[in-house]
Amino acid sequence: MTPTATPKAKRITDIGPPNYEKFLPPVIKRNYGQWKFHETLAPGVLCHVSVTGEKLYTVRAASPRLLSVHSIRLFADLADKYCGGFLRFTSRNNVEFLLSEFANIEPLKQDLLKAGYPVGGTNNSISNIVHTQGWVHCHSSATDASGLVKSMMDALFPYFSEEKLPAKLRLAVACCLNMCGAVHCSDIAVLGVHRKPPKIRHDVLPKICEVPTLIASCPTGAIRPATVSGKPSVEVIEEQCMYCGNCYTVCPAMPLNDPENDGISIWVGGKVSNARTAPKFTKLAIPFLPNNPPRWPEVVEAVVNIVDKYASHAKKYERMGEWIERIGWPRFFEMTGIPFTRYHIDDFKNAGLTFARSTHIRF
Amino acid sequence: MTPTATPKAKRITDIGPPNYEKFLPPVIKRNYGQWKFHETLAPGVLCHVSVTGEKLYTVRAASPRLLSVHSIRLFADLADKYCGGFLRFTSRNNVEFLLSEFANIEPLKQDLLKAGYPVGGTNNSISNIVHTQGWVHCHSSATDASGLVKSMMDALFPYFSEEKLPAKLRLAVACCLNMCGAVHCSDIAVLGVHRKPPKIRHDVLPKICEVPTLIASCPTGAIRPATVSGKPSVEVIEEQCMYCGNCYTVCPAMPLNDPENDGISIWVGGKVSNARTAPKFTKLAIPFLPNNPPRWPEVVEAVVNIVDKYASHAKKYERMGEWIERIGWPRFFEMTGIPFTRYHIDDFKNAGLTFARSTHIRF
Amino acid sequence: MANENGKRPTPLLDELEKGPWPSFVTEIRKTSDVSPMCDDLLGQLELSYEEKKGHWKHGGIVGVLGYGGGVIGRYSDVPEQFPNVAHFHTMRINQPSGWFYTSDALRTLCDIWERHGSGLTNMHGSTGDIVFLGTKTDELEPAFKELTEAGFDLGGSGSCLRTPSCCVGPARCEWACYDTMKLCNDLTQAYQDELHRPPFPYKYKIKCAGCPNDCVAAAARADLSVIGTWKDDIQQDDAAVSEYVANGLDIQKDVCERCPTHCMSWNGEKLTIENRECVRCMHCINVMPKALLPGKERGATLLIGAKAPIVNGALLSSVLVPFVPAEELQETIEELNKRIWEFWDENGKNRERVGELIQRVGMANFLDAIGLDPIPEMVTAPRDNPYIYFQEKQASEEESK
Amino acid sequence: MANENGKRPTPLLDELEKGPWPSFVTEIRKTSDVSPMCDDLLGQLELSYEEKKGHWKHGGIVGVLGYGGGVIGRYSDVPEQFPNVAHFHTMRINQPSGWFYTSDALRTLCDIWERHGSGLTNMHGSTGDIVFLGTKTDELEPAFKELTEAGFDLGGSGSCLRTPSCCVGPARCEWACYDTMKLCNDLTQAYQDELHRPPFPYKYKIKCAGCPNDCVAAAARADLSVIGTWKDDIQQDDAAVSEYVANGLDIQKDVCERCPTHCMSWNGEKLTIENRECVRCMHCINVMPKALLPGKERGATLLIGAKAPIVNGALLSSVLVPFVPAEELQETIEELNKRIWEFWDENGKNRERVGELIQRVGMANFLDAIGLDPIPEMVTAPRDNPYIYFQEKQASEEESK
Ligand code: SRM
Ligand code: SRM
Ligand code: SRM
Ligand code: SRM
Ligand code: SF4
Ligand code: SF4
Ligand code: SF4
Ligand code: SF4
Ligand code: SF4
Ligand code: SF4
Ligand code: SF4
Ligand code: SF4
Repeated sequence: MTPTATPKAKRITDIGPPNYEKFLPPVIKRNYGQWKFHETLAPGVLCHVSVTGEKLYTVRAASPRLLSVHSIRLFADLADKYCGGFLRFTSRNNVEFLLSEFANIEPLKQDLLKAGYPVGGTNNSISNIVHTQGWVHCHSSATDASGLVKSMMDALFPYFSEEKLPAKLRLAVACCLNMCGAVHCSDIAVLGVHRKPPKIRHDVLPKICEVPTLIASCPTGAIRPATVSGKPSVEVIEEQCMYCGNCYTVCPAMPLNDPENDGISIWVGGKVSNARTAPKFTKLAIPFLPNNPPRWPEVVEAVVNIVDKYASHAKKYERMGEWIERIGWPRFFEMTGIPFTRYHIDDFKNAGLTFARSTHIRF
Repeated sequence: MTPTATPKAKRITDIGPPNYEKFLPPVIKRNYGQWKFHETLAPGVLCHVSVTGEKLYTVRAASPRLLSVHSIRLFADLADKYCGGFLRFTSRNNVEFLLSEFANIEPLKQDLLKAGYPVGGTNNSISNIVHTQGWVHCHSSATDASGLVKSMMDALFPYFSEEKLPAKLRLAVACCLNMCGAVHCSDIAVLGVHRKPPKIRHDVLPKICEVPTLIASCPTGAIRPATVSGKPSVEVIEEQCMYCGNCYTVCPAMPLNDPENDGISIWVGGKVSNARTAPKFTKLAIPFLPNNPPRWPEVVEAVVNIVDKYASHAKKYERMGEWIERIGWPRFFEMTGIPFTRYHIDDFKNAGLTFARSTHIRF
Repeated sequence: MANENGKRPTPLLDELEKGPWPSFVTEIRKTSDVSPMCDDLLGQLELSYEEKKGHWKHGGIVGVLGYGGGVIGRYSDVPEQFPNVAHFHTMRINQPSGWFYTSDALRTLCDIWERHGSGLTNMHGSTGDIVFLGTKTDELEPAFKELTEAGFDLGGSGSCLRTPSCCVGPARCEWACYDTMKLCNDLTQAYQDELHRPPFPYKYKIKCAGCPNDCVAAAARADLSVIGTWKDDIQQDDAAVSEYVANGLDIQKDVCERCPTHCMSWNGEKLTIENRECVRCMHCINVMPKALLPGKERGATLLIGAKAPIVNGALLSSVLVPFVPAEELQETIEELNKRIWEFWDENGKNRERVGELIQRVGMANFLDAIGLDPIPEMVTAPRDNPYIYFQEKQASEEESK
Repeated sequence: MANENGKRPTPLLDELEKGPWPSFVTEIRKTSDVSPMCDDLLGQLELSYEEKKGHWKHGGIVGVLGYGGGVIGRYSDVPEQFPNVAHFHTMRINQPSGWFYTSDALRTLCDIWERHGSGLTNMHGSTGDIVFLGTKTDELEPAFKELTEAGFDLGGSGSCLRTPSCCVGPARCEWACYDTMKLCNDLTQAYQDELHRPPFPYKYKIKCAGCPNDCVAAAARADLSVIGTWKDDIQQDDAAVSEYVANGLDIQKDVCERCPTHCMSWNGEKLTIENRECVRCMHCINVMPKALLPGKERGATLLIGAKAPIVNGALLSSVLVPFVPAEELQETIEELNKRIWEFWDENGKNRERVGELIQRVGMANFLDAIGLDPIPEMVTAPRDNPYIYFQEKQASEEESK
């Protein structure tokens, strides 16, 4: 490089995200940390009141999460039109418009509805489904995520646009056991599962994977070293494989995909909040339903059934898991008509603690 | 053997215990399975009433469990004197006299008291302490059992002879981690513990123990094969030993006794009954107190302290564990003044499930 | 070193002869007329108290002819000092159901033990046996002979079925949901071989409690726990309820609010139990024995796998069969035990209790093996991890090719 | 095979454009004016829907200069059929605290992504990032340049600190017990290096929730969960309580009886909270936002170790520090993280999350290492097994000899 070369503009790195303060509407800036209470004006419409008496109206609209730049621009336009250009997204991927003017609520709702982004998801409703990439982007997926979400939310839509449940009901979808999201702690979770051990690609394995690391990756010790066609590779003891896919994560030569055997499992009764009861893990409801795109009717039906039973039987302020714990799991299976199988009985590390260690039984 | 030899009387075996029916008093025979209700006439004195209207009086007396034939004969004599010779022992090793005559209750109580076997232990009291052999008979013991029981029951005596506790309070003592008894599910348990790894007797080990079995016996994998003085033996990785003594059970050449380091741990909050709450395991209260025979003052003081706190703070019908769960463990440690240490935090198999996985905290 | 009476002084143990609770030291001391073992036992015990250390050697195998259990061998490690307890074996003698005796039966036992042992006993051992504490090897067979002649037999030890035990049940308790005494006795008789000749990978204990109060601590200590329960409604006597309230019972607070499922309500006049929600915990019945009783359709829950912590941590029994009618208990248990033992014998490791085996192989596999269907009553909750060993599968396309 | 408009038919996906919920298929379809990637994405997705099988290859390592994370490499396994998604990498862009934007900021982001990628996004990814969905390798650097010039930067991936996230907190919530927005922002800024250059054995996530409702699901998903709470009494407005009751709230049933510690009582006129027993669960406050508020002495509980199930089972965060005053949070967390990371770096196995490490080495050892005292608030109950690794011991006699 000659000393005369024009010095390149310094590459900008490590600046972090823009400071949020730039993005707060004036009403929030004025009342930051000063909110006194809130009330719900309608499903999807909240009103937060500050100690100063000022009010902030929030209108929450559905989002498919996978958003086109066109839709984002549409949101931007609506924000300009109704609330000075200020908006946010929620931790469950809905979009929220932050209004100072009460009068703007209704027209905004109408515009959103017209554009196909209905309002709702607050309080005791079903909000957006936290989900993952699925066939849209991930290599690991045993199912699609977005398609499942769309199919379920269409069917559950009245529970989104109205607040008619006993409590919040949080759904999540993950397309493989990695569970990107909060599948392990949701009221209802839909999880893609494999049911066949990895199909070992002996041709490439030795080249692209480290055998000891691969063997160590298996939690059940199902992977053993083996020599195949004279080359070092591995074998999988089929009975010891529970299809977790961890081997595939560390070694691309161990794909688990198998269209006939991949499918969906359904889990219930988890929660994250500390409200009333401690956070809970989601528990197995249905071990396997077929992957049936584009609308997964079996999954939708199963989820709607569980939601309906919950909606009509739980007490006010009772989350799914709290309801089930009150009535007991046997009653849950009886009520929903879901068969209880050998797969429901835990056989992992702490299994012993899930065995019923009392005679507390309802007959 | 000549054919003329007198045939030996056939050796009697496998006859099992005598049939209990032989030992039931007539009032029980008449009302077997017909009892309608019971009431307590005084501490240690129960009255069971049959549907026929007949009454059975039970007088329960303390027993050291370790009984001389003389004392058993004394009980037999008292039974003859007051209740047609019928008596029984309880699942907690007390002795019970089964009377048909109300009038006999008082004189029997007096005779028992005079003989040194006071009456009590019913309902919301402290009954006899379930215990084990200790230095009286077992090779495994880290402490004595009978001496601890005697020392504690002397101090807790008013809780035996009166029914002044919120609920039943069950104590147990075991002299080593084998826990012969129900130490793992008692309101308060006193457990002998070792704190030094086995001292390997290399001289005899190869002769009397099978090394592979011995190695397999260690739950933490602390035992490794080693060659000592040219002979196959084992070594113990001290940091991996938690002094369970299982190696000693399978191999006498691995004694753990160490007078300076053996001692007592105290456990609380277990129960077995299904009343109200499911059975519970006992949890660690005090990891270590010195072995201080003949009266173990530190242990007695610690137990009395816990009992007193429970007696004065628990609600009616609340067992020790139910009380602690209501007030929370932090409050239990605060109230009793027992220090919380690293040893209280579980680090065995299911440890993770004992970590506080919510923000439910009292300040 | 000796006292005036020729005996060793035991200043430490003497301390334990004071106080209101009956003293085991006194028991030993007063038995020295029966056997010199007692003095040496006190002497060795005093030594242990001084040194804070036991003085028994790791047991040795002794027993009676043809039996593989029932005797615990024990030898002093200081026999020079205490020659009379150089051997000091215990005999475990199977107690009658419910620990009932006549004075005569007790005297017979005492006489036998006075003739053949130390004269010291435990009434009873933790498992439930009559424990004859301390004798020499050559007294075992004579003692056994006299015992069997008197109608008693040995209990279990080692990898045997252990002496079953039961609560007092119908003999004196209004809550017994089946005949604990008879079941315990009949099972014991049915399993004489398993009790006396170690057939298993490890010990197996059976305890029978008449109701969920579990007065024999079965749930904590028995590989097979039989705990009485009922299926229909609690029997309720409204007049008696009112009487309790009249006598000062705070029924709302002490009964309704303590009911684990909150299925009871008191409107100031009448107690209503929503029996469909009742989990048979016994609390309300315990508080009002005159007013409430277990239902009439009685039987027991069978639970499996309790044990002490060695070596994988303690286990509580867990539900295997939610309800077996009282009349079918004996048969059902015998059939189940047969299947359980078969599976355990084939799959259990040495010294692996049945509860540990289930933990290791998984409950579902265990159920398969013994031919029971999985039901939700067996668990507090279904699994929370997604690690399912799926069995049924479709033929995948590649395979069909 | 092509439609009249020259595009592949997607009959299966077309089904997903029906119904009330906004359709991701519609989003993709309408973006085909931005990039031909969208049509090929739809095409490949239709293929997946037909075959019930994903068509992405196992990721490859791509990224921007000097960064070790923030880009997920993705390649089609049927590139012949769908050449426009032969490369289809995502960029993770660190969101502003609380996911607040101005319309302009959003338009800037859209413009950049229209120029350099598919025009498809996730708003947002599960961790919280803005996800730019699908671009080619050689667009990464230009996109990055424009992003940083616009004030945005990449988020984490791989063994990096992951993009911290937070609930809306004081910006719009009356219950925020500390400034979640600021803490999230300041921690992110403080950890730029950890975010962009993988320094750990595995990923590390931080999530900040303003109160125990945990609207950012920190307890389930963050290695370090910061959850707001308070130390003093709940702020109570009796007039407002009465108003709720007047408006029909069944305060006894829906509030008092649902309080986990039953520390509230309603005498028909006044609500009394025994605050010493309150566990800050939020329920009563949630039900009566006008009447009750968290106390004034505010801060947060720090919890450690949540994660998804791979590979030893899912973990929920557990209490590490019960209370840190709001003003001290930033400093305390930075100091703690330093110590935690040091211990983890030294002791963590490859791909071992910090929660798994704690399970493996034991909480007590972990506490020792990071210099915290064990306290009972860290556990739901003390240990129930007797397997204690005693450390302090007496010299035994033999040793002194
Ligand atoms: C906007 C958002 C935070 C954000 O920064 O984005 C938010 C905002 C509020 N939450 Fe939340 N929560 C939000 C996600 C969550 C989550 C996280 C999640 O779902 O993944 C949880 C934990 C869920 C769980 O336990 O599984 C959550 C558990 C709660 C609870 C506790 C409910 C319960 O009974 O368990 C409350 C209190 C209530 O609703 O009574 C609450 C209450 C609230 C309040 C009322 C707080 C306030 O005073 O402003 C806010 C409006 C509530 C509403 O939506 O009805 N928020 N809230 C999130 C909206 C997501 C959405 O689009 O639907
Ligand atoms: C005699 C005995 C059974 C036997 O066959 O030997 C027995 C007899 C009775 N028990 Fe028991 N229990 C006996 C050991 C037990 C045990 C086992 C143990 O302690 O190891 C338990 C389980 C303890 C535990 O949970 O840790 C036990 C838990 C109960 C309960 C439940 C108490 C609770 O609230 O948890 C009741 C009901 C009650 O007392 O209200 C009960 C009630 C009774 C009643 C009232 C039943 C009746 O109607 O006759 C009997 C007299 C009670 C009393 O002692 O106050 N019995 N009871 C045992 C006496 C032992 C002793 O000498 O003290
Ligand atoms: C005598 C007795 C204690 C007592 O003072 O009452 C006893 C004494 C011994 N037990 Fe026990 N166990 C006794 C009831 C129990 C109980 C309680 C029960 O049966 O209800 C338990 C807990 C329940 C269980 O079975 O888990 C019990 C759990 C153990 C264990 C741990 C077993 C386990 O799986 O965790 C051992 C160690 C072993 O078997 O290796 C053990 C081992 C022993 C040995 C044989 C010592 C050894 O290491 O081999 C002791 C002999 C002492 C001696 O010198 O006499 N003993 N043992 C009890 C038997 C008397 C009887 O027959 O009535
Ligand atoms: C994009 C995203 C899902 C989404 O659609 O939102 C995602 C996508 C992937 N995750 Fe994730 N994870 C995403 C949030 C999560 C979360 C949720 C969270 O962070 O709050 C979790 C659960 C919490 C946790 O960390 O435990 C999560 C747990 C995993 C795991 C399991 C980690 C574990 O320790 O259990 C893996 C597998 C691994 O790391 O080996 C994984 C791996 C992956 C990989 C990289 C696939 C792989 O095997 O290497 C996925 C790339 C997909 C793709 O093609 O883009 N992802 N992943 C999320 C990140 C977006 C963002 O930055 O905002
Ligand atoms: S859950 Fe599995 S398949 Fe879905 S995005 Fe995460 S890693 Fe990929
Ligand atoms: S899928 Fe999981 S269990 Fe099966 S071989 Fe791979 S790592 Fe092992
Ligand atoms: S608890 Fe241990 S020392 Fe005591 S009798 Fe049982 S095995 Fe022996
Ligand atoms: S005492 Fe227990 S942990 Fe220690 S070496 Fe022996 S078997 Fe292992
Ligand atoms: S277990 Fe039940 S039936 Fe047996 S004695 Fe106890 S209370 Fe009575
Ligand atoms: S037995 Fe227990 S669960 Fe049933 S009604 Fe009585 S208190 Fe409630
Ligand atoms: S976590 Fe608490 S502070 Fe944050 S938004 Fe939710 S309710 Fe408000
Ligand atoms: S915050 Fe929860 S624990 Fe505290 S008083 Fe309210 S309901 Fe009870």
